[in-house]
Amino acid sequence: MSALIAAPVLLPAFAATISLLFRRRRRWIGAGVSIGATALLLGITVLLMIEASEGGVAAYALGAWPAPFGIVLVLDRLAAMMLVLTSALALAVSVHATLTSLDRRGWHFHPLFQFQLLGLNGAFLTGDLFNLFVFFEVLLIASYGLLLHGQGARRLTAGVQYVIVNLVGSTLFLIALGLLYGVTGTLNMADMAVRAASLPAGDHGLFRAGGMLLTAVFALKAALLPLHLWLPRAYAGAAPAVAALFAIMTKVGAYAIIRTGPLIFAGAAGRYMVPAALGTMILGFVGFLAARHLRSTAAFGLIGSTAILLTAVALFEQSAMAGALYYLPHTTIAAALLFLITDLVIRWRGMEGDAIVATPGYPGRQLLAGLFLAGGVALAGLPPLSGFIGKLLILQASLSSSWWRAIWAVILGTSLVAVIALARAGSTLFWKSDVTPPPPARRSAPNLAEAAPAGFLLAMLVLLTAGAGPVTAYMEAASRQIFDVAGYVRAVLPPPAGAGA
Amino acid sequence: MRRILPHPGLTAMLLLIWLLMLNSFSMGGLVLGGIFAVLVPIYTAAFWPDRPGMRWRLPLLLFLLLVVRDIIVANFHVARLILFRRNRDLRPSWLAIPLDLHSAEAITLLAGTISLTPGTVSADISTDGRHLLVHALDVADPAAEIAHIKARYERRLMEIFR
Amino acid sequence: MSGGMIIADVVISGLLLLGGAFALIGSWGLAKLPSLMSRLHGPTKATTLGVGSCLIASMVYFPAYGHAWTAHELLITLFLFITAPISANLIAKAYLHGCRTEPDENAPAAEGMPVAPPHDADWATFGRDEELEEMILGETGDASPERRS
Amino acid sequence: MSMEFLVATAIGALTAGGIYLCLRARTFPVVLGLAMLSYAINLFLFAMGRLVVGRPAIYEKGATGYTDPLPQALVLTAIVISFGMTALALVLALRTFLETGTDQVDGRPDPDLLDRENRT
Amino acid sequence: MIAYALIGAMACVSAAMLLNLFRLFRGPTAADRILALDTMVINAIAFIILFGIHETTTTYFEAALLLAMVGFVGTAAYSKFLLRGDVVE
Amino acid sequence: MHLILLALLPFLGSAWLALLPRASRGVHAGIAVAHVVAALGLLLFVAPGVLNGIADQVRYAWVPALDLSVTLRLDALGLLFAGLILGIGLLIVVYARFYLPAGEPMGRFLSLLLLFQGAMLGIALSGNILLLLIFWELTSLSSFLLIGFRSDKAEGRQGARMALAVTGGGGLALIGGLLLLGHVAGSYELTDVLAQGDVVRASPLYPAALVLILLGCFTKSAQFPFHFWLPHAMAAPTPVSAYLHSATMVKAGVFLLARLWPVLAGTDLWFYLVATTGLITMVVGAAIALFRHDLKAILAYSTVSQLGLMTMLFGFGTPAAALAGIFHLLNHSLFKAALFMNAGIVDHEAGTRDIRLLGGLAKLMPITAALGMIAAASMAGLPPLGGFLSKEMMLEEAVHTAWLGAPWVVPLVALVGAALSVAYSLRFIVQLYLGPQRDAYPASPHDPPAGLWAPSALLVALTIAVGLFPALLTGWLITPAAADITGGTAPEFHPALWHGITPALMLSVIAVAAGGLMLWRHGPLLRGWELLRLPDAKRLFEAALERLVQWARRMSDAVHNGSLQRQLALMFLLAVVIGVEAIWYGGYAPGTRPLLPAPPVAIVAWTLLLAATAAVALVPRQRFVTLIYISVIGLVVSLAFIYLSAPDLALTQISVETVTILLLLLALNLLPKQPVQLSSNQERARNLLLGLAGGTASGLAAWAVMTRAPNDPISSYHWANSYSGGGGTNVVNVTLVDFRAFDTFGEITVLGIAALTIFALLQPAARGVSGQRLREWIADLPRSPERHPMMFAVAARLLLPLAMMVGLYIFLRGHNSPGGGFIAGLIVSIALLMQYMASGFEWADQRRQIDEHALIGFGVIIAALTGVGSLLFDAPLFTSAFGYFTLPIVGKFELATAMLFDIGVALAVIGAVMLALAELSHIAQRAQKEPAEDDGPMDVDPAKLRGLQR
Ligand code: NA
Ligand code: NA
Repeated sequence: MSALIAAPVLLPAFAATISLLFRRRRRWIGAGVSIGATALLLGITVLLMIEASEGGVAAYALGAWPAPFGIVLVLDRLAAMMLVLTSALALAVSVHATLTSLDRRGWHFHPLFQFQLLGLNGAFLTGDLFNLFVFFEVLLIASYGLLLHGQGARRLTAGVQYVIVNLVGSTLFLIALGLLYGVTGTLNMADMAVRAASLPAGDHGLFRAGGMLLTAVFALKAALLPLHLWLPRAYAGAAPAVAALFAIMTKVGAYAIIRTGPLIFAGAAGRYMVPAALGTMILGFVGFLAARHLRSTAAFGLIGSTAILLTAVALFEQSAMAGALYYLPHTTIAAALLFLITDLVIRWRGMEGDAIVATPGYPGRQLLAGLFLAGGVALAGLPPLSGFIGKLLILQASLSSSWWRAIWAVILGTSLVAVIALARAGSTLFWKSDVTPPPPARRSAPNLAEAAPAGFLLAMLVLLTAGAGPVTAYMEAASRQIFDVAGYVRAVLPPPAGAGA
Repeated sequence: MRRILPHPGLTAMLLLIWLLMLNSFSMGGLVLGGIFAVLVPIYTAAFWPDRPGMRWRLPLLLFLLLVVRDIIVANFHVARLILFRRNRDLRPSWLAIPLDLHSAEAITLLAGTISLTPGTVSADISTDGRHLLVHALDVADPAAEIAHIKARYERRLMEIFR
Repeated sequence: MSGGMIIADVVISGLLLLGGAFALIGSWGLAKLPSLMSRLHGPTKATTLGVGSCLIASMVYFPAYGHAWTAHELLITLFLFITAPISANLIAKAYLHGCRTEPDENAPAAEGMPVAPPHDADWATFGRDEELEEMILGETGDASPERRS
Repeated sequence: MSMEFLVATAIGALTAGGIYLCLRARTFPVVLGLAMLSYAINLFLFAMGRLVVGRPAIYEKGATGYTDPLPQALVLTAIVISFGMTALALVLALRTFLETGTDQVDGRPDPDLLDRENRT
Repeated sequence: MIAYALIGAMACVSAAMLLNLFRLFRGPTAADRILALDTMVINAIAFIILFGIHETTTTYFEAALLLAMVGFVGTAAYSKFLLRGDVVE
Repeated sequence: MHLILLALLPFLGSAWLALLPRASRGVHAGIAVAHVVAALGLLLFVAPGVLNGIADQVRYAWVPALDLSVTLRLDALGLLFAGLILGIGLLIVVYARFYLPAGEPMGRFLSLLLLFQGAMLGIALSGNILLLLIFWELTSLSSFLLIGFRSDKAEGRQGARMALAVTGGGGLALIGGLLLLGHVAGSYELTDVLAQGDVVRASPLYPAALVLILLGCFTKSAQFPFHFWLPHAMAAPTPVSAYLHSATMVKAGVFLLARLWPVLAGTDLWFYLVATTGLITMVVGAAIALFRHDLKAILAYSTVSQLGLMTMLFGFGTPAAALAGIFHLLNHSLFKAALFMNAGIVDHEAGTRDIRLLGGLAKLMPITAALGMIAAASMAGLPPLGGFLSKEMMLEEAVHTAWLGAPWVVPLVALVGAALSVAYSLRFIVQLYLGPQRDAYPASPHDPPAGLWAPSALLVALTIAVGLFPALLTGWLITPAAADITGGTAPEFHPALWHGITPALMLSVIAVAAGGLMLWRHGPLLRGWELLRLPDAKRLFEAALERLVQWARRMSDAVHNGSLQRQLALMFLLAVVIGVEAIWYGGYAPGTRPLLPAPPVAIVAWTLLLAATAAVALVPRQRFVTLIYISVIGLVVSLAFIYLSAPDLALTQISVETVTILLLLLALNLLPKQPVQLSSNQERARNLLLGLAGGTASGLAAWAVMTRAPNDPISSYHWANSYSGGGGTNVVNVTLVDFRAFDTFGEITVLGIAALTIFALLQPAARGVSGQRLREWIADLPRSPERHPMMFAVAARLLLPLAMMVGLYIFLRGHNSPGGGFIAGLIVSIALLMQYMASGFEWADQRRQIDEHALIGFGVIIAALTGVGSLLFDAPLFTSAFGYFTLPIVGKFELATAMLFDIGVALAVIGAVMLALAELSHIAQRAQKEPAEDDGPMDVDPAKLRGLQR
């Protein structure tokens, strides 16, 4: 494995610091560095994905300290997919933020943005649990900054809750880590998997407590009932473009569950996660229907659709996981798309912003209506976009589970709610024309180029749909890798002869 | 010279401190300590704009020895007060000590000395900088105590600070 | 055990006990004495002779027992000697300020409040601040200064 | 009583106090609660290396015993991170108070704020 | 002999800290509490030195040094807060 | 290949139209016509092969994991359906060209229409049931857009939403049903599924699959009780109603019943569900139709009724009935599309669709009237029209069908339905075209241009022709289509106007008579009907939706009420529950590690800690005092670290503690010092309980681990390799800067980001509401006038260089002894902060000579570059190197790249801490009122006061 594996972490670090150091110079330096670096990142991560899809699990020992003693970076199909997804989403969001001048509405947007990527990518790459904690903290603290970007009372109030809840989450993370280290004596995931298998019986309870608590922390990030309460206000409070980037944040939680569940904890949390995910789905789509603003719609949609993903993950079974992996990029992009659309609505619609009430017509409405239709269709998992395929995969795979009736009922039922809600919101926002009050003085026509990043996301959804064959094949292989504990351990830990010192 | 060694006395003190911290004498330590002892005051000079005008001579050393002796003696005295004197028998008192010293550093040193020797604490300075407010735990004659302090400490400090 | 060692032991033990004793006496004073200004005298013992004795004990102990002589104790002493008077000074100021602004909370001690220095000056903590005077003496009720205890 | 008992109960007490404060309705005590929780966590994480008295993790040839250095390194990282986080949370709490006039976080209206607004 | 002296000294320092705790809770003024804390820090320094002698190591002295420096900053900050409300102004 | 092109053509046309929104109406219509004609031509081209029994099929794998492939398959049934879609579609496009008023965006309309057409065609062509699902939902979506095409009208939006909710919802059920079906059948390829009828019907999943599929079909085909959406879909422009809601989309449900007939039909469950539903729908729809006054509503409910009829026929489960069903499907498409166009013309020309305002139009618009009356006659089932034939066949089947053992039920109900349909059809004829002419119409009715009536004329002609020569004209298509439905040989198809006097004919005659009677007594019947006060489906639906939304809002608001306490309480509770669960299921054995005795001094420290903790928790409203207690906790924790062999931790804890207290004090200055109590006793009791539970859990967990022997921790490697491999004896530090340097890199990044965020937060605080509050801020503590006490200022000056020296020392020795970059950075920061405290913000800030942003940036970059630098030496990232060097005079010394890394750490720490605190104190400055101009480093400077220049 070449050092390129660390590029997704180091490149944003350099980009962040450069745009920080040049903050007083011309604005385009910061934005240019940030966008350029993100584009470069996308290229690099695609290369990594190609590498991952050709070989097996690849490990890179930082500092030449062998695993499990040093920190290893591990690249497999899952990690590579997350990296590509993150950088693609980030590219869209950074361009959007720059086009709409969001980056000028506060300090340090681009450095924070790059630091956020640093944290995300680090979390996806690391093979060490404590290192995962550190990168969680990086991505969280950067997200605090991004969430608060632009400020205002609502954002600040939402931010307080988001920050504090996550701080408590970090606290629980550390307790879990401590327990796991205390019992197994290691922090390396592969090593822990090995040691977990040979733990004395009297330690099982403590190990389980650590594992469950860790999973709960991940579930907090993934916004799983009852730990999802933070999300609606936080995401609806953030600048919509930032919330679009945050669509990946819930997936970090999901990723961590996917990574550690099968590898270390034998999917022990599944029995609780399935009902929790189903409950989340219900609450998410109820909120989706109840939303009074488009940004809340998007936030609840994110919760609901992430819950679908988590349902499939919680089955901890190979084909369901493959379905979940396919659904993961879909739900991320779809939710992000909805947030970007929200931003455009706020920008173009004028006074009413994104409130779901009738307003006079405004320029650009047709384009937004089309985008919204696509985004809504995607998020609700209707054909022909990828969400439908993802849902089918998940429904099909869940048939072998004893939960299938409940899963089907909830997924299909919430889809109906989503359809109703989208029809309601869409027809109010884009169809209903309220001519009282009279239309305000003619505004300058919106800059349609601002919709380009949303279009890029939509194109990704189309690509995901059209290329569903190869994509699902990749995801199936990724799922096999996830459940191949022995293969992962072999790749990460040096052969026994060289181990131990 | 002033730019390189804004506070030569300080530089010497820092070098000494460095060697004390290293806890061993080596040329390497001396060189490195020397570099630091020069660099640090250059950076901190901005925060200490004036030289205190202090003479690093014998009087200073004698003064310090005197203070140490007084600290020890006074400690026992105050210990007796605390242990064996009932609270209501104590004669606490405020002393306003007129100052002849006029540099902030000197007055601070005086005040510090007063505080370090048990039984008296420097509490405040007057707005015109001419009086030091001292609290004494147990004094029979405030005027005598003021005279004692002025004679014993301030006079010596007047010699040290030009 | 050589004679030198015995002497060292005695010295060290004595210093240790002395240090401990002064720390205790200082804190006893802190607990026992009637007003803050009196109590301030207590900890000075702990700072100076209490910690000082322990430090000297340590400086004797390590070389006496064949370890390298260390000078960190001197540094600690230096820092304590620089900072302790300032701490006391600031605490006294805070106390004086409190006595001035909330006399009812800080029952007047035996020594009472210090008289102002001559020459139309006042103590720095009190200054001559009309705004403050008004706030303390005016007591119109709406200012309702925050209570501290 | 053993050191283990003291440390365990201390962790428990700090956690209990931290949780209790975190559940209060204003930001400042919540931040204090977080600070207390982070003491608890630091001790907890540290304790996971088991307790050893007077054997710091300074390498010496032929040392008879040593304490587990890894949890200490982890705690160091955790201390730094929780410091940064606490600072941020605190500033955010202050900033929100300045912006909204309330430091209440229980989702109910702030009696202080209402009172103030009624008066003006 | 040193061992017994150490025990005695530590006992004294411990008792001193309990007395500090008393003053800390008793107050009555905020300045009293600051003073109690400040004294507690001094006693902690003494304890660290005693512990160093007990363990025959100088490893912990930096902690005492730092405590001496930093304890002062804390006391100053608390007092400054009482005096001005604003610690840095 | 043809099929691919065929399936794509409508979509291509749709895309073209969408891309050319500004072209003229003629061009739009031309594009649409061209594509539909091309598709129709293609269909005709492949038709002979299909009819000869060679089903055309292409298959492209799309999602193999799902068994979802693009399989297109054309058999006779598909051909029939596709022919209807394209044929009627072509007529509709032409009709729409003339129908739509000039202001309407023709391009968008036709684009949507073709999109819909593509989706429908997809349903007909799908050879994979999952693919069919996609097209199915696409029809719902595109029809939603078409119904809501006139988005400015409330009925349009509501109708569209209702249609989408019902058909979309049904589609979701269908997803479930078809997935189950494919799962049971073992394949999602239609051919395979159709071959598995016995397996499917025997499966325990059959009932579930059937019910779900039927839900899909019934909603789409507006079967009772889902019939209510269809009439409201009539808000769409008439071409849409004619196309979607009579001829094509609503037939998709019936089509799917036919398509899956071989797999699903033939069971009692099928019969009772499908036939009964059809039967009820037929009667209910017809009854409502009879009493409506809007022409389109009448037609819509008649459609409901007719769809019920078809459903019933497929529900009978016999091949003959299926044949009748498919035949009626064809007939209905012909006359109903014609009728809708007809109604559209009337609306267009007479200006209203209210039948009560119309009548006597036959003289005014004879062509329209003739066409309308013939089509309506076919709908009534009058000979010699197509409608008569298929209704006759229906009655024939009904007569032979028993329901729950009763032979009379089905014929009787069918008769009622037939009579009702005669009645409403005759009403259309009589009350619209016949009768006396009115004095005034909303507009002046006359026959429209040929473009509008020609399409319906063609359909009417077909209706007549089918009636006259049924076998000749339709046999070639109906017979193989029926064979495709039944999955075997087709039943004989011998439709004729005269079969002799059969029970069906008798029923038919009775129906006509009864229908006539009902029309004659329509007035009284209408009054009776109105007395029934049947609920209005739309209002009910809208009200239900509104209630649903309100309920959702109440629930969502109640759950997500913005209480931080609720969230945190849940988290803590969950953590405790997890602990209990884990021990319960995982098992626990007490540890055997020997315990360390606790000396009295430790017990004293423990007492301090517990007391301070309790004090912090129990007197939190005296915020300042609370902070002092917190300091006690920090002090004891530091002592514990020292006692328990963690000097590095102690150093860090001590220094972090101080900075934290400074931060807290700075913030507290602007916050309430002693706020009003908010929580009730009950809440506090809950919190206390939760706190105790959490404390117990964490304490027990710590105890459990501490008392058991370590499990060969990896740190033994660190211990062994620290000096030899990392070049340092302080294993903790080597771990931080070498073994786990990547962690530390992340850690300083966190700190840097925290500072940047604090900066970003506080920078704008002087503006807006918050700036206002700051300016209006009044010190809530009585303040001493002295800002910078002299002694403090002097001491701080002296301490600064000393502390920096100590910081440098702590930094350098960190690799081998307790210390390191982080602690050193904090010491330097604290020393600098002391200047701020002593001499004031302005004064110190001018002198600090550092740019914190740059420090943070350089810190992170140095750390990262140190990590990357090792690549130059062909070593993995973050590989450290160290060596011992000897220089003259200086002597031997060690250099390690890890120290460079540590410099990065120290810089980042100084930058972050200074930035955060300076910014926070800066904020407070804005709340001050005193001018800060002549602000010296000390208030009382005796030398200055005495006029001695310093
Ligand atoms: Na004194
Ligand atoms: Na290394």
